[in-house]
Amino acid sequence: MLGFTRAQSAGFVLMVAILLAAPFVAYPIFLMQVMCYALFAMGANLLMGYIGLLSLGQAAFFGMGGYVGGYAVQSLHLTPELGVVLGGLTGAAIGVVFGWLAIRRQTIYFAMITLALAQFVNFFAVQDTGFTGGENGMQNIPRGKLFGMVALGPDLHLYAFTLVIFLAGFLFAHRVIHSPFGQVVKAIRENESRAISLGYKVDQYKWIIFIIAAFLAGIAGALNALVTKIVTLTDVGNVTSAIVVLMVLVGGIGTVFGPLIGAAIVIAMQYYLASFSDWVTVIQGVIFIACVLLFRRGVVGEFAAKLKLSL
Amino acid sequence: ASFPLTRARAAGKSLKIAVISDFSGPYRDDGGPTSVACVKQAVADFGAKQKGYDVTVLKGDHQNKPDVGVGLARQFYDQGVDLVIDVPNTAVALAIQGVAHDKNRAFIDSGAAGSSLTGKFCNAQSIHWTYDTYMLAQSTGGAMVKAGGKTWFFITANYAFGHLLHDQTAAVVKQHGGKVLGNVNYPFPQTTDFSSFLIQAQSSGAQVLGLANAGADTVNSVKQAHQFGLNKKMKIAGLLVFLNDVHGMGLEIAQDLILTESFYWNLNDRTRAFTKRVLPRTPNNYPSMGQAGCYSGTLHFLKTVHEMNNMKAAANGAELVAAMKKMPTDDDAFGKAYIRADGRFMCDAFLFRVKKPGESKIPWDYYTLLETTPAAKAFMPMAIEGCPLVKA
Amino acid sequence: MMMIFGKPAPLLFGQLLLGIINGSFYAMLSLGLAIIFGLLRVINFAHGALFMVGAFVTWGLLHYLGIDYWVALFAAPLIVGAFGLLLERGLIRFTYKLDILYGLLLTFGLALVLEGLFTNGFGSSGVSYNGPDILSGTLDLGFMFLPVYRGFVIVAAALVCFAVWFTIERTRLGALLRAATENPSLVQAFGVNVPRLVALTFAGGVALAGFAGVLAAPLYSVNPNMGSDLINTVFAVVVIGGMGSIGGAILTGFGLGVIQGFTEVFYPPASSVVVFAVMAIVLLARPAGLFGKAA
Amino acid sequence: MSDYVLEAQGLSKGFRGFMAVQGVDLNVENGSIHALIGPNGAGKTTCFNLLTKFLQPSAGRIAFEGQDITQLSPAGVARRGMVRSFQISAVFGHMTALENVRIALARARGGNFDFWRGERVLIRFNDRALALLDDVGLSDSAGVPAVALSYGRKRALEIATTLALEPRLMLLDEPTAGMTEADVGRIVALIRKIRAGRTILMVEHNLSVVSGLSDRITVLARGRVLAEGDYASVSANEAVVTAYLGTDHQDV
Amino acid sequence: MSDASMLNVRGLNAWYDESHVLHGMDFEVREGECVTLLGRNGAGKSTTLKAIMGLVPKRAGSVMFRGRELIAARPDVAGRAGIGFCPEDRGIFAGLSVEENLMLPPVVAPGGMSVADIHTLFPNLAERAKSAGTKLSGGEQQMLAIARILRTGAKLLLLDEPTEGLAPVIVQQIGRMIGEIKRRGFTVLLVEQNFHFASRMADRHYLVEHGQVVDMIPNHELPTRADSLHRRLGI
Ligand SMILES: Nc1ncnc2c1ncn2[C@@H]1O[C@H](COP(=O)(O)OP(=O)(O)OP(=O)(O)O)[C@@H](O)[C@H]1O
Ligand SMILES: Nc1ncnc2c1ncn2[C@@H]1O[C@H](COP(=O)(O)OP(=O)(O)OP(=O)(O)O)[C@@H](O)[C@H]1O
Ligand SMILES: [Mg+2]
Ligand SMILES: [Mg+2]
Repeated sequence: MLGFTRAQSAGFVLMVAILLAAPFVAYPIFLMQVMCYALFAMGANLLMGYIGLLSLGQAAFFGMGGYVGGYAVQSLHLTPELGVVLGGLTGAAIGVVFGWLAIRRQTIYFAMITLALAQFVNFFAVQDTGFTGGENGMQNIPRGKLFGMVALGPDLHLYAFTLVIFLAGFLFAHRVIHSPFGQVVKAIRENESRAISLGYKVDQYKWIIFIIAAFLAGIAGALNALVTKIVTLTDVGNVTSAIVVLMVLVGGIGTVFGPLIGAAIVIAMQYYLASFSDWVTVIQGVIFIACVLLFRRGVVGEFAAKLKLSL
Repeated sequence: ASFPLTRARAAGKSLKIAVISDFSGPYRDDGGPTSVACVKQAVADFGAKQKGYDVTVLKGDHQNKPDVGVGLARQFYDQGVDLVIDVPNTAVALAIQGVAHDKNRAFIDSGAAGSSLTGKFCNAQSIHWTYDTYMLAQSTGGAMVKAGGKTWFFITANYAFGHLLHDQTAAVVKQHGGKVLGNVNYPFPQTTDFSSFLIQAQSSGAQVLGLANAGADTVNSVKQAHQFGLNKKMKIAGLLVFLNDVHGMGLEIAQDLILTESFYWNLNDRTRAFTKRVLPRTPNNYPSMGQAGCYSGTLHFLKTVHEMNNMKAAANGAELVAAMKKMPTDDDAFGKAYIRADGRFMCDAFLFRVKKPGESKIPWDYYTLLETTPAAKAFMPMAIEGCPLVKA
Repeated sequence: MMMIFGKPAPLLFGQLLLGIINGSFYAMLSLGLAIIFGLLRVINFAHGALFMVGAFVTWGLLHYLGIDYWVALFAAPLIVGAFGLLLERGLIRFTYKLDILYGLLLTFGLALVLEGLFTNGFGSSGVSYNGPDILSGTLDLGFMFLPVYRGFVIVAAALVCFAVWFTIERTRLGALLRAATENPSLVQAFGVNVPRLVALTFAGGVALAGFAGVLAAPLYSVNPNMGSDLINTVFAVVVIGGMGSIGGAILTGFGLGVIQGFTEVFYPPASSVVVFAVMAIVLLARPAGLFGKAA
Repeated sequence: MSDYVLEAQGLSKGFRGFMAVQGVDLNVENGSIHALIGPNGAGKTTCFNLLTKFLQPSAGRIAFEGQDITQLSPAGVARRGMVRSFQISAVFGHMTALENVRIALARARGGNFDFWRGERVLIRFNDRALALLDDVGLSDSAGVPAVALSYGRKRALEIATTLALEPRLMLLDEPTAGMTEADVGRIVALIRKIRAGRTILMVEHNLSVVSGLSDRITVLARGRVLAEGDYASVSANEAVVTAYLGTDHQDV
Repeated sequence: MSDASMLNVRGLNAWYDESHVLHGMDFEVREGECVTLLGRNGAGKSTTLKAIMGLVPKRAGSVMFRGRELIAARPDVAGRAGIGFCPEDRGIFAGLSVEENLMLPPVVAPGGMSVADIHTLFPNLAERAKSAGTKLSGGEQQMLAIARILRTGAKLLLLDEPTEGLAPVIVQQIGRMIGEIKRRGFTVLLVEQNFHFASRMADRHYLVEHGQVVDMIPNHELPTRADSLHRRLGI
């Protein structure tokens, strides 16, 4: 079904079951953040895993999605689902422009252009104290009422809302990969010139993937704004861009479940390492190094390789 | 409903205090381990054991990320933490202040500068200890103009904190009859070289160079001003400088810098006594005002809880903070002071000049007191702060 | 006074000079990065941290051993270079056969570890280091007073950059390096011990960061984050110059310092973002950077 | 409509001051097999890149089936029906032979951006793809990933993929380079088989292939056209012998 | 021609990651000989040369060069021992000038050709000394690739398809050149696709199939062994 392999279907069922049970045993806000970042990472995974482009500027979409989503709910008093949609559209709109500029470049040059473009967004966010709140950020964002009816204040309500969006995003990303479009993207990754010589407008394919990734990042950003009730400069910052790359890698580039697992690990790290206080940076660094030297395929990737499955 | 992580209190009177601070980044020396030491010192000085309290001190590194700070604070509060304290970095502080309100638990910020903490973002659960941008501006700006520094040039970190510091100081300068000759907003972070701005300052002919920045930026600006010989022609006013920054610059370079703190370890017998007690816990770093604020805040919190003598009421952030506001404070670090209705801790502000290398007799003996601005004049009047608590 | 675009001319001359001084740091740091990228295909994110280590080593030599600036000028790069050698043998070499991404990630982790360790060891506000007395004081250039030490920095940086450029572009050792960049296994088949060459090159690139660290110690606040503040700009320099291009890194380093210097006069808030604006424009017009070979 | 499928006039390309191709006129007759030969570095591959717009000419114009295509994108050129193969074998390595051909078929039948549909819509191309694989003798390798195919079979797969687009003009860059003579024979037979109804322009060093297949030959040297004609006339050309064939080419 | 064995390869196995490419190659090259490896695409000829140099990820067996075991040695040790390698793709360095390319390989033993000698043999290279290596035509690049290992004093030259993709006129030149270096006493192990070319150069031919030597034919027996050739190579 849906182009899942049998192992993937089993994984999907397991994932849904765990996510349904999780808020009763774990911390709902933590879980919601994991899902937000997993959405964000799924976009980055499309770029990195399926067209082989490393973006160092994904936070621009995430952060601006958050600001616009937050603004819509806080200042325009729109309902939360509209906020999330607007966040996604904002991400996509910026993605249209950035993608148009960046997509013609490869490898490290692509990475650097995305970094540079994200720097402008960052610059804007620091400047504009009216809209973004500068370095104070946007504070106390209300969660509002879903469709104007169901209050999302209680964590479990928001959790259900987040879960639905996450699953929709998950299936959407999966469908993109396993569509005729996805086949072409795979071909482009394998041999770009050949794809061109067959008459494929390679740049447009890359552009669309880029926009989809930006769209997912925007959704994730807006959702995250509702979950944490704040949007700040960290959300548009380079560190966030680096973190999403880390999530994809830790989870496993080009795997279906990698982004979720990667997000869970990295967010858990931020939460639980905090109590190591002085050693946070050192431990994070060691984890990066260990990832590269020991778990190159990421957790899901290594696991799948052990079991000889595609996950 | 989610796990009702209600506090499973033992029959005894147990209290939990969490220090959320920067332990690994640029503000580590202004908060971090030394703040934890100060909190623990307060617990000891209060005599928690003797009075039958079981006090646990926890710590968490917010890594200067508001969302991490929010996550930490939420978790701490859900684990039954009664007080979150310190939190340098205004963005993180604001975010945690929101959480404190949602969870109805007490929050004392000692490390952050933004005066908006007791302004439009104030709430019934939060207190802002130690200092804020307005107070720095009043003390440094006002006192310097009075001492003859009439014309100013600012170098401002281009973000909200820098702007606030600049705007408030510039206003004070003008109010006292001084003049602002120029200002540059430099990109923050990512600026390490200030020479260009220093040259611009020099060619403006101003008498005072106001540095509306903090941390490494201030150290860099002062160090480089020294190289260009600016300190020979202008007075340099660091609008937010901590003792640790001066230590990092060295007296050779920092000498004659003018700055404001609300605590200095070598100010009087009481501060010296406090410092002597706390130093064994923090061997390489003398406490500066933010850290002393953690001591003072914790002590006052403990005293209030004791005074209330009702653990259930004390667990209610709004009630507890209201009680803290009612009771005047008194401790070795800040002497006698009080907390205003908007949550502002009212202490005196001291204007210091950094000693020349020859004047410094003992380790960390860095400041000479120039002026004292009484609390009532140092802090922004409640009427103009826009705190909803006050209007109500 | 003569005015140019509404600014006094002497001020602009001064800025030009200051821009060049800043540029010399960019040039030295990006030179090391370019060499390491050129031969190892490793994007060394730890470069800024190693620059910081260089400054701390300089301070440590004085503070613990009483070794003064002039000795440190040679000793510190050697110490940092030796440290680089250990890093290369112990960690970096395992990433050579992998996608470029992994080297970037590993060195990023390394930077975090180094910064974390130094923050724990020395605190975040840094340590104080004063330059040698002979170089204190200022020179009157007519249009500005130039601190003597800054003059020294320009000269030292220019000499080092030239020496490195010459070694790589004009000597046999350089030819070996360039050849090994393109096809290491063939060069090795010719009888050259390429792994050793690679390790030494990494050490050399890192030593350049260490050298920049020594030069920076009297100028900037010596603190654990001093490198990470610079590193983004330095990466931009390398990319604008063309990844791996030695001359490109040097010229762009100085050039960008100057551009930034002028931005600091005309619109200071943009002086950090101007670097990225230049980078975006250059990459859109010339995909491989100003001096890079088309991919 | 003229007899020429492809007409290029004054084609030039310089790389940093070095002229790789200089004022080349090339007319390819409809339905013919046209060979482009010349010493190494003569500019043959560069010509291909110019014609298919992988490189933008510094000067000159190109017309395909009477229409100017000088400003078209490479993908646009391919969409018009002029498709190339590469000197270095170009297949999609981690896709099966069948998938390789299907990708081309999907493009020929509309090419799509529908990322919301399932992969299964591609199954309808299977029959045609298998037929094409059969044509080039690869029917037994349909499910094999392209990387695992031998060199000669990769080239055959490339040709099948190209054929899937039903090109009216095929440009083959050294289709037999680096092949054993047995494989060369197979490719020559394949080219003979597919020439029906289309035009082929190829670059080739193997003289027996050139002489056996081509109707017309253009010889390039140092970026310029040195001679043009059928094999007999070209191989008798003094200039061609010195620049390319050499005196004892008969026994090579 | 002496009978001393220069290179003796026994049971050579080689792998690329998971794929096992050489399955026990056995052959020998004597001093002053020119020996070819013939075989279809993918038979493992190039891999054999790379395995001798130590340029494959994994190998096993025995590679004796002038009495010295090289199977565990790094590529640079093989190079220093006196084996000159000219790879399939020629390996001209784009970032180096022709002269720098020529002077790049370190001299490993006395008895190599002098630069002057090389320039007489390849006048083109002298003319274009200052231009970038890859600005040369394919044929010139091939000459440069061979010339630069003649300088080093290496006694055994491994040449991988020196005529591939070259114009006939250049192939003839390369042929004359190999003849010349044979006369000068170099030993050559040649991998060739072009059978006619090989038959004019070599003393002996090894036929390679699926990573193994399946036959050895002395050059003078070629006419009588045409059946084997046909069966193995389709010639
Ligand atoms: N992108 C490029 N940049 C610079 N020079 C180039 C470029 N592409 C080709 N050249 C040069 O242009 C000339 C012609 O190259 P081209 O590849 O067209 O030759 P060719 O005729 O196909 O040769 P061969 O038979 O060896 O494949 C060569 O000298 C080559 O070095
Ligand atoms: N780098 C590599 N990684 C994996 N497999 C390889 C690699 N290089 C060669 N092979 C495989 O090893 C086998 C032998 O290749 P090799 O290049 O030695 O053949 P060859 O006899 O030289 O053929 P040709 O005549 O085409 O040059 C082939 O199946 C090839 O696909
Ligand atoms: Mg070609
Ligand atoms: Mg081969």
